[in-house]
Amino acid sequence: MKGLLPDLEVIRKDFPILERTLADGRPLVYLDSANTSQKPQCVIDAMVDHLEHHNANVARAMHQLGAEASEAFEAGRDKVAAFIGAPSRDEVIFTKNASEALNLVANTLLWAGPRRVGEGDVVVTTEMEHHSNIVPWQMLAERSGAELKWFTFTDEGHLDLSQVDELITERTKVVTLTWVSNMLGTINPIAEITRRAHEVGALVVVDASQAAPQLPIDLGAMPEAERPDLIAFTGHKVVGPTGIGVLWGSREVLEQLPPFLGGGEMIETVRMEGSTYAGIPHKFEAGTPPIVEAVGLGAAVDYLGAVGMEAIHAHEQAITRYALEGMQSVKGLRVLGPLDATQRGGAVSFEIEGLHPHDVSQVLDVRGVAVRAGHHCARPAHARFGVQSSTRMSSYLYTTPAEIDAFVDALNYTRSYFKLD
Amino acid sequence: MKGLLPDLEVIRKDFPILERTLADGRPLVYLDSANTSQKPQCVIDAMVDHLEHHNANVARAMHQLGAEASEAFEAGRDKVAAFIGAPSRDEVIFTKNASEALNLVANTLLWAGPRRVGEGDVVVTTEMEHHSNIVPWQMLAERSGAELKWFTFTDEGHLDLSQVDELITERTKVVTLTWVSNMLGTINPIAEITRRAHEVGALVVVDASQAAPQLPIDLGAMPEAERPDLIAFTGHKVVGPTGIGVLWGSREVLEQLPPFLGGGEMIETVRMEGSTYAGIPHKFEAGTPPIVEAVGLGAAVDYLGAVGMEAIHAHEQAITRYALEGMQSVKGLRVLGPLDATQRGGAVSFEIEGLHPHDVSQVLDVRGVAVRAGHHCARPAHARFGVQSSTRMSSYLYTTPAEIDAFVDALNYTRSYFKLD
Amino acid sequence: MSAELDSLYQEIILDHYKNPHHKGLREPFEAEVHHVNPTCGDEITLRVHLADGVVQDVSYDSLGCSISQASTSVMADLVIGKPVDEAMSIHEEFLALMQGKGTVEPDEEVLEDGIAFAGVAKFPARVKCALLSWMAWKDATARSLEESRG
Amino acid sequence: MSAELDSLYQEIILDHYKNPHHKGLREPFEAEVHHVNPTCGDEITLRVHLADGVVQDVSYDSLGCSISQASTSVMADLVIGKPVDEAMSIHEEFLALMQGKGTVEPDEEVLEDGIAFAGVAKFPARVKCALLSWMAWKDATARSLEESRG
Ligand SMILES: Cc1ncc(COP(=O)(O)O)c(C=O)c1O
Ligand SMILES: Cc1ncc(COP(=O)(O)O)c(C=O)c1O
Repeated sequence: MKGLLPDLEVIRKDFPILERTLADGRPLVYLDSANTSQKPQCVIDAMVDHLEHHNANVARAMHQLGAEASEAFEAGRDKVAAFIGAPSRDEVIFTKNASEALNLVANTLLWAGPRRVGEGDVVVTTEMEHHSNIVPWQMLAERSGAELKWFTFTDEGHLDLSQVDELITERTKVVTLTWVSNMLGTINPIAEITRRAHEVGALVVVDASQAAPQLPIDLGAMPEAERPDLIAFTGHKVVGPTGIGVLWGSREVLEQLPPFLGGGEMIETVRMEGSTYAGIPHKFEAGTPPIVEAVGLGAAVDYLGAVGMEAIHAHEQAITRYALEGMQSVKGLRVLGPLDATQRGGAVSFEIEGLHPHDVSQVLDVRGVAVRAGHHCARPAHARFGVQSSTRMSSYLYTTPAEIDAFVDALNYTRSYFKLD
Repeated sequence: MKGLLPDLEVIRKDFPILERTLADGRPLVYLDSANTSQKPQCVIDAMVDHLEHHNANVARAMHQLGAEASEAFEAGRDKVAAFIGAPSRDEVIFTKNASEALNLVANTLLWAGPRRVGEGDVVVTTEMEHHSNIVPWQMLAERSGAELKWFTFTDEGHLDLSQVDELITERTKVVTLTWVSNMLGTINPIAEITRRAHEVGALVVVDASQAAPQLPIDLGAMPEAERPDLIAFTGHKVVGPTGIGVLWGSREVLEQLPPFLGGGEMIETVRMEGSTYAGIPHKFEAGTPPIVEAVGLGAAVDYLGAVGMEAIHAHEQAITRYALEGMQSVKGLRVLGPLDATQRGGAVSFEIEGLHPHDVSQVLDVRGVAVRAGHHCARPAHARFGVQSSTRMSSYLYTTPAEIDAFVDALNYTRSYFKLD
Repeated sequence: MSAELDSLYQEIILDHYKNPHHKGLREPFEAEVHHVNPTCGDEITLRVHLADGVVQDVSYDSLGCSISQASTSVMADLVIGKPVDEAMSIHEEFLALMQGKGTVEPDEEVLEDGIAFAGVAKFPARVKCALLSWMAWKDATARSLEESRG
Repeated sequence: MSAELDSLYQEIILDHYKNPHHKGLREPFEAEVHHVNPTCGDEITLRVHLADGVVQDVSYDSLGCSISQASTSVMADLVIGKPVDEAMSIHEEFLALMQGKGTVEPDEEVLEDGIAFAGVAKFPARVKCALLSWMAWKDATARSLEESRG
């Protein structure tokens, strides 16, 4: 099959969990990577080595262990900066997950500063966002008196760009959208929307949670007019650990935002009567940061970089194309999202007439095929299709065509188990 | 020496890092545990086992791996609840660190609800807090129009309780204080202050970051009038990993607080027009939680529980008493904080006349003794003593009297190196 | 494998799924509640009508998987016509069965068709599905009782 | 061990620490800045007086460890009386030395007593101490230049 990673079997060996078996000795067919990715041995080993040999607090500790820990932690930042081509490593802020990164932005925009969002302003999002990129903006709108508006999308799962002129106006202060939809799989035209938003002086916040694992990102190479002002993603979806997320923002914008959480590490000077704050990135990193997680994430993005993001993207496309073909052979199955693999990411949501997603995923699970059933934290996008939930398969760099075959077989078996014909 | 852990040598074997050597082959004498604790093998192994065999996202994933991951994650919550004697396991909320837990409370108190803090209200803290328990309240005061007041402390490092009547009045909405000071070592009279605060209907928020590692805590056994409403601590100081903190709050209070961050997991239903929120603990856990960290933290508190918190406390007291004796034999050394080991925790800050703390810690470090130098994120407490910084040694369950000897020797060597006599 | 699935998807469950009993929203009622399973989006709107200490009617509108739909149907069968106390103890019994991880032996005398859910207890992720309507019923009943008291 | 310490705490450094040059705040000045090392609390208030493209005076009040105090003293020695451009390039040279992790060979012609800090570069945690006053000087100089331009 064209586009597959040439060393697929070698890559699979890097992921210890892929060797485990489930109930009845069935092999694991893990098709839930958009939910969380599996971890290669090198990430686990880097974390273990840190905990066993270099553990100390960072920045504040000046002894040898502290110097080693600080260096390992900041090296994690350097690696992440390189992974997304960040113009400066100080623009990389570690949060606890993508959700916190998005909340950080929505939250600080409420307070004093040149970017402050207030009464009469408009914040624009889309109907295909993950809840983590809807709820923070609802809260901001409620607290600031701004109005929340949103792009809807077409039956094929593409943003309705005819709404651009209506949504992006002089009143628009923020435009936020997902780069790749975690439900529909759609890849959105980030450059185009960013350009339009920048024309009216709006801030552009991109949820890159599903993009970072799949697409090569090179912020430095983007023309400034088309480069988002802030992007967020999460460690556990890029073969890194939980407990860490990333907010990248341009220095200019980050310096305009007031601090988020208060506490150790984010201060310059504290007096009981008032405090002053550190520069970026520390200004946004209150308290002990995710140290061993940054070490793990650094190893993770290094791993992805070594395999090559172009190659991973090609692999995902090949697998997704194969999966879409297979799924369309299943009677009564409807894909929710674009059908052209070149225009989408690797998360494919679907419904099967007469079957509830729970029941589909249950039968698949008994056969060792792990998929997700529910609204995938994208309830509005489901409502748009008039459904309450769906089943979703999502592949990653370790997914094989044989696993897709097992998945499609299991779908057919499900139909027969529930006596649908 | 009375009070030492009987199996000290066995315990030390549980901590792989204690076997490593530093520059020049010097053994590590780690006396910076108040900054972050070292990790026993069982914590590291639990995390590795999770990542290698059970990794999946929680709650939302319904397949076998998802069920295993969810069970492991929620078992972490059960273990933490047991560790602090929480009346209910749903009252345990996972945050990213203690700082976030404290910010969560300070932040949500700004918004609608029966506990809302506004103009004319008073928030009380103390001059001996960690910055993470000062800055969030400064932000709340600034944003709400409330007034921030604080307890000062005596030359011996005890809170000046004569200020109680002046500070805790009908206007007081929140009283927040540290259980054990990370700089002075002082153990504060939590029960007494809580009783007084509850009499005027104020909320009591306790920073237990230094208490949880050292003191047995049994919230369920405390009379309700004397039990704080919320307590915060951090995973990495109780032999657990970074990337996880704990906020415990009584169900009643947690239900009164509005949500903090918005996103996946914390919702009930999301529509573009507005959302409703889940019950506790999920209401406060937006996004993918610290899963592998909860597994590690669960193993960590189980480990501490197995050694026994009473025994650990006795060990800390014995070591601290021995250290205080040794330190007082060093010419020109002044301890900043109580001198009676029974009234304090195991963090001992000090200054040596004629030597800057950096220079002390530097010489110690070259001898393999890791201590902390600086303001320990407690600048106001240093200012109270008219100093800018200090050196701090802090022990834990793995600290031996021989390490204290090495530390005291190194102090004397430092004096002679800088030709102080 | 089919055996494992069959232990979950008992014939009784699939029958109730295809032909749910007591479905639809009816009058009169003292309390109506709306419950959601936030992980998957399954929803139920449920009404309870109590009189003379007896559950006179339970009516509902719901969307969800086979387990949650069948469980709702069985629940309605079990509690309608029963004194509130007895219905509550059936609820307790069903709850214990669901939370027993497959170790609790169901009592057919009490649970009737409900014993078919014994297999669900071995699928932790599905326990919530089976309990959604029972929790809604308990909530609505508690509100009805408050209503009649207050 | 003592050798390792001696490479950090050179005699020159300890001399400057005990007898700092140019200490105290003086007039005239175009810019005054206050810099803090947030990790340890070391502080410096520093004034710069420029005229005719030359650093006429650098005066300061500071609290800190031996490395930061000595570095301030050496910095003042090095830049006072120098054309601003030349002072800036000395700053660059010192910065390069400090960030070189011990691999950069210091040029005594340019750095004079500053070469004593070569050992500090091997102690990453102390590099910030050595740079505090240099950063403050650079900041104050930039402001002075703006002042004179604007
Ligand atoms: C008393 C006290 N409070 C709060 C904190 C903050 O903990 P963290 O940095 O993990 O948020 C610490 C430790 O740094 C502490 O000692
Ligand atoms: C598109 C998108 N945004 C945001 C998130 C939230 O990530 P996290 O749960 O790690 O905060 C996810 C994943 O759950 C996602 O797929």
